Amino acid sequence: MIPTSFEYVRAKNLSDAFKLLGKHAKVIAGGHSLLPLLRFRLAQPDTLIDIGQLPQLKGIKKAGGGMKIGAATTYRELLESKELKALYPLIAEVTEHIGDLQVRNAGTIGGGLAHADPAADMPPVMLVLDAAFLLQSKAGKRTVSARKFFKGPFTTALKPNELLTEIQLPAPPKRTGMAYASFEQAASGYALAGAAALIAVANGMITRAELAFTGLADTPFLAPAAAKLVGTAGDELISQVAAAAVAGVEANDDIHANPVYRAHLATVAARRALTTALGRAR
Amino acid sequence: MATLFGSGIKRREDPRLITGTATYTDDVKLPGLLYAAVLRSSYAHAKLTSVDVARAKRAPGVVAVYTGADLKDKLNTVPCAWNVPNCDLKVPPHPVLATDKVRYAGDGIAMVVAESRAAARDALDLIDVDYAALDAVVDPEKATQKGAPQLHADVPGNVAFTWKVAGGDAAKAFAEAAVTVEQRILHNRLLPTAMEARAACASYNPGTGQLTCWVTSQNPHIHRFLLSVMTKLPEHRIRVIAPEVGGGFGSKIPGYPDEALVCFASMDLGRPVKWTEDRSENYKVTIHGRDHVEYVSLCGTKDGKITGLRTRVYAGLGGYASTAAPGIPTILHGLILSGPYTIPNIDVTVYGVYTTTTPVDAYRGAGRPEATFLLERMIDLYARKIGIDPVEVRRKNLIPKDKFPYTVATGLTYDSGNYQGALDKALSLVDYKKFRAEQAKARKEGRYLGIGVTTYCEVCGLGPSQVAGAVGFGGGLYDSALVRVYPTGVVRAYIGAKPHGQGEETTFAQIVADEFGVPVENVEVVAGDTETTPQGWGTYGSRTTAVCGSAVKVAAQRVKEKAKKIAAHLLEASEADLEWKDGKFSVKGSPDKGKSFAELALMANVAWNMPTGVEPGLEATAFFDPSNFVYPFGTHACTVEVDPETGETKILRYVAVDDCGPQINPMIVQGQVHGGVIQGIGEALQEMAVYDEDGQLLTGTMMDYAIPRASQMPNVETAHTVTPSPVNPLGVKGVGETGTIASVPTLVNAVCDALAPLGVTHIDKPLTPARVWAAIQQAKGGKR
Amino acid sequence: MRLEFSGSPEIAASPEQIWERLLDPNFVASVAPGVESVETVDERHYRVVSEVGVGSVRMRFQLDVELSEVVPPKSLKLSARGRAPGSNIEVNFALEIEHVAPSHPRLKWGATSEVRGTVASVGARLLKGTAKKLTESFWDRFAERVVQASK
Amino acid sequence: MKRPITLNVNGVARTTEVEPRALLAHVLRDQLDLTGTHIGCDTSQCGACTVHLDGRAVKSCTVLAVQAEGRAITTIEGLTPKGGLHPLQRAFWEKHGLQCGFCTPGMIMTAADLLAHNPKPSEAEIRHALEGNLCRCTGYQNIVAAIQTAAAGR
Repeated sequence: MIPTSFEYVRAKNLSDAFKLLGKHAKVIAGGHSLLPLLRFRLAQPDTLIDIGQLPQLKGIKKAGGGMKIGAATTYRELLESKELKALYPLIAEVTEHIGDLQVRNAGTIGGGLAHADPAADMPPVMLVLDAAFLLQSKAGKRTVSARKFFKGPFTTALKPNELLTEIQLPAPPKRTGMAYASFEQAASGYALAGAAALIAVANGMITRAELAFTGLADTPFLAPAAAKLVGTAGDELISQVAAAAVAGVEANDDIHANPVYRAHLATVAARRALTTALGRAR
Repeated sequence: MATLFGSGIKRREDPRLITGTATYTDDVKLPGLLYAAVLRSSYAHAKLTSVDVARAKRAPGVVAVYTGADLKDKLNTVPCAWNVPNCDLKVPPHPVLATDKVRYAGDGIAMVVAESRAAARDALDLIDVDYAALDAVVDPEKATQKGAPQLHADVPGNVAFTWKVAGGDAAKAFAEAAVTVEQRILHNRLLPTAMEARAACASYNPGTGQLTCWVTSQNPHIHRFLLSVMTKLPEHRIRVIAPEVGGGFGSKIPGYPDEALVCFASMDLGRPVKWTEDRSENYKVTIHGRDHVEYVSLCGTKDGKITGLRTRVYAGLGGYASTAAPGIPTILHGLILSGPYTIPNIDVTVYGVYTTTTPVDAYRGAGRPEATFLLERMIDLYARKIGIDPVEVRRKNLIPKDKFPYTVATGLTYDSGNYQGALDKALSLVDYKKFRAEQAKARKEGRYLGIGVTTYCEVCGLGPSQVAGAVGFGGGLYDSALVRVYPTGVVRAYIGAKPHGQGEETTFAQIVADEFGVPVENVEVVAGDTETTPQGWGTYGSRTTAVCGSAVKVAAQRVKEKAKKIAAHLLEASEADLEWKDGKFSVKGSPDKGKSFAELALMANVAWNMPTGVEPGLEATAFFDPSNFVYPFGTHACTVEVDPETGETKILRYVAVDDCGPQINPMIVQGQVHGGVIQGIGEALQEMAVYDEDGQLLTGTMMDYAIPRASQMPNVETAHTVTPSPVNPLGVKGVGETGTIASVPTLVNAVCDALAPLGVTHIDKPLTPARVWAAIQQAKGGKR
Repeated sequence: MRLEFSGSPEIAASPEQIWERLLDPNFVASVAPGVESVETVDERHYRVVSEVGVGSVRMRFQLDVELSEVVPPKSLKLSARGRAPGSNIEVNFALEIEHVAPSHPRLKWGATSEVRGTVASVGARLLKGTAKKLTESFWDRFAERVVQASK
Repeated sequence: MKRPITLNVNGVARTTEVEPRALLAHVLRDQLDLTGTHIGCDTSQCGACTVHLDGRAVKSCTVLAVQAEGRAITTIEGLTPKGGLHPLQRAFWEKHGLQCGFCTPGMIMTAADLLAHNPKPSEAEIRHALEGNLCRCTGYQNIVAAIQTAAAGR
């Protein structure tokens, strides 16, 4: 319950934070990914750099047809943004189920994404929305697609000297429906298996279909099988696509769900998410 | 004056609790306070080859480090206090810190005492332990098998005891029976999870030789006794204070090593020492509940008359025998296996088994939920086999209401009951017939609805003491109250029991206020401090109101008798001519000539004019020892819908009809039922402590052990019937555990009923979606 | 908590080259994740300090590493017993260099580990994927570096 | 190393020395004697330690005291700055929304956040809002009733 000793620095600005970044320094914003590890001493950094109060990392703003979200924006702030909800209803829907009320008040979207928990709810949403993440360091900045960001359990494309500063959401295609379906582990609330779906429709035909999973494997991932829906009306194909998307995936095994059940749940989640998304697109 | 008995008045406990001003053990602060932390074994079973504390001792802020070797001769081992007779019970030594060997992951190895919580915690990481791993065994049945790892040198086969009870002739009944059903039943291991984990704070005064220990205890007098045994300090030098206690559910009954350790450290260092458990530590070292493997058979006629019940029980005890552990699967389980039914032939064998796991002891219901579950589950299996409605099978076997007191085959004599009344009420509330029709319709639509109906009775209100002695319980089971009236007529009742959420500060005040005709605000109930309260045996086994409440009643009656003597003297009348009306004694026929309770209180305390031979003062102590246990009962019914695609269970309705006799405070009774039912639903649907083969607790935190959340739980519809108990002056029966006892089979039977068309007969609890789905796949003959 | 992993990467080097690297503690340390120091007790016995983890999860283990059943240049067993505050780990590796094609042998490895303490009871959810990734990436890197070093 | 920090707790500036690693919950309890904030778990699940940070419910076991510097902290002791009982406290008392009381301060602090931002929540919304607060005694039913009562009285 008591972390090991560390130094704490509240960054005054980004360059302040960059200076301190390094192997034994950890970044903290809301602290809701890191503090649980610190308390069990499963993480023992020398220095914590608090970026949670930096105004330049906060806020939600329109950009082109899409939006930009500061990495230190809390889940609560996401929920309170009417503009975000209007453009990306899926984000609001999923955020409402992240953690609990208190966690949403303090936890930040960037913190959660950088933590890259393989069963977190937000990564598959980022995958289907084709979000991009702005990574900054002393040396400069680069943009990495969400689809190239999640590398493994708790592992991302972030380098030790980099910070995730902004989430960039492209404009969703016209006539798009989005949905998320998941089955929660009763104790932790993390997804045993969850699926996010995005479907765009024109003239009754699917023009774009995206499907991503969480909780199923060692990292959230985009399922290419969803592409089979493009050019079809969807409906009957959805069950097949859901099954195909899960087939061959090495599903996680733990005390809460064995791989067979987890894969089954993922299939059900995929089918439900695709069906709802299609319904919403129409 | 309106009687307070039966009135749902608000609780007087609450103002301090809702404002954050209540004091729990970890809130206790003393000058010079030191903090303790205990190093826990990471191995489930290993020899300790070395424990090196040198670096820890040198760490900043560290005052002392103790190992098992240091304390071997200074502290006694942790006692087991339920010496169940006639079963060859073997209780090997349980050292306060491991000496040669660890026997579960969590076994204490060393204790650090330091100037701050952080310094104590830091120093744990500086202790180097070398372990020589031994094989672990976590399943109580496997632990008895040949070749299983042996925990204790003098307990061959890890069998701590073999206990039997038999009534009638079960062998004959099974031989002659038309129908037999058999089932292996598992009672999932549970983590009690009182929201307040355990803590202890000890302060020794070398001048007076007096030790004060604040401890999270359901039974401070028992803790005083256990601490005396462990610390070797005489009992009268120990004061135990259980301040506010944040839930117990059985987990705060036993004596634990940590409590003795802080006492020792305080005596050794001459400074107060506090230890507070983390939740993950709580999950590893505070007792667990249940953990039975049972092989059950039930036999009967083709038309639904049960003729025999047999069970062979492997009850896991964990690495050591905890305080009450041997009594739980035996006395509190085996003896109640007739439930509310007239089962003429019963045969029970219980093996108590040591396994390399956390010790198992009393958890809400303790033995009785296990008994009720297996009985109710077996009856549903039996009913399905003979094709008769399970409710009708129950009705056919219930003890008739005109047969009480009724002695069952296992020898218990039930005090009173009207089982049919509660059953009828519950069936009508849940509208059983209508539900069955809906269920039939839903099945045609491919939806899976189910109903479970449990008729239960339990044994609680633990005493009498004579029986306690006969069954080897190492203490009494009476309880006590000292009712003291102050000169101004206000009253305090000092009670031996220790409520920790059950609201007896309020209900007992209601009893006293009624007796004296004073406003309830004028009565205070004091519990939890061995220095001020008379000897009591604690709050567990749904005994506090039935036993300690009765002591309060008797003590108040004694006070009133004395007041009457004084009134007669002051009114110059004979006691026989006095009547008690509207809060005063007056002479019959002259209601204006009377003495109020306040006037009598003043006179008794100033003693200016007392009757000859009557001592000053107005107080009395009563030790109430009941003549029998009490047997509350009822019927619970639950309807569910199961999604066969995912295995998820949705509770549609939950109806609880309970009979705990007359209710002193119906609001509090209802609250007990709500909480009990939800705790049982947790056991039925989602709670389970999981060990791996190596003895590591995989549900080591609340991230993996699923105690019910608000969003997961239904509302409970409550109702009651009232059948007084003849064994105590209040007529009351316990209600703290009924909900947990009844709800587990109700849920499981409802789910199994829902899935009957798919061929599912039994699913081991907890019925997580994963298990339900697997059972459906198996029934379909598919992969799991 | 028991974890079992295995793999069989093909390595473009001779069995002798692979074998030499396998028995070179400094080489092994250079590809293993987070190794901070290696102390040679004797030629079959080493003391290693290693900080392992992924993402934010990191723990420093002190490991006793022992080689046994050494059959050059074919197979060996390696056991590592380690401890970190609150946790213990035991890993048993069996390694075999399998001759598939000349100078393209396959390094068959299997690991069984027993994890105890905080990591098992608190971090089980974090553990399996992490351990698998660490173990597999170690052998992948080993294979890669042997090839580089042999060129 | 310890450093002095000033925390604005229940409207009062309190200065104390803390290590950077000190959890807000520990500092409130051990150093500022505000023991109404309880600790019931070590994984940010139980919510017994819930306090308000700038008016929003957070788990004080998952906030470092140094993170809270410069922000307004409200604990159960400061819920009604002028004394007396908050409508939620009254409703918990009225509806028997507590038994052992250990989870209650956190429960009330979460409910206060809920009602501040959603004055008339449905039963489902209340139960959802309580996801991060565990109670082992009441079965939640009377807690939900208490929050409904407090909402109705607003």
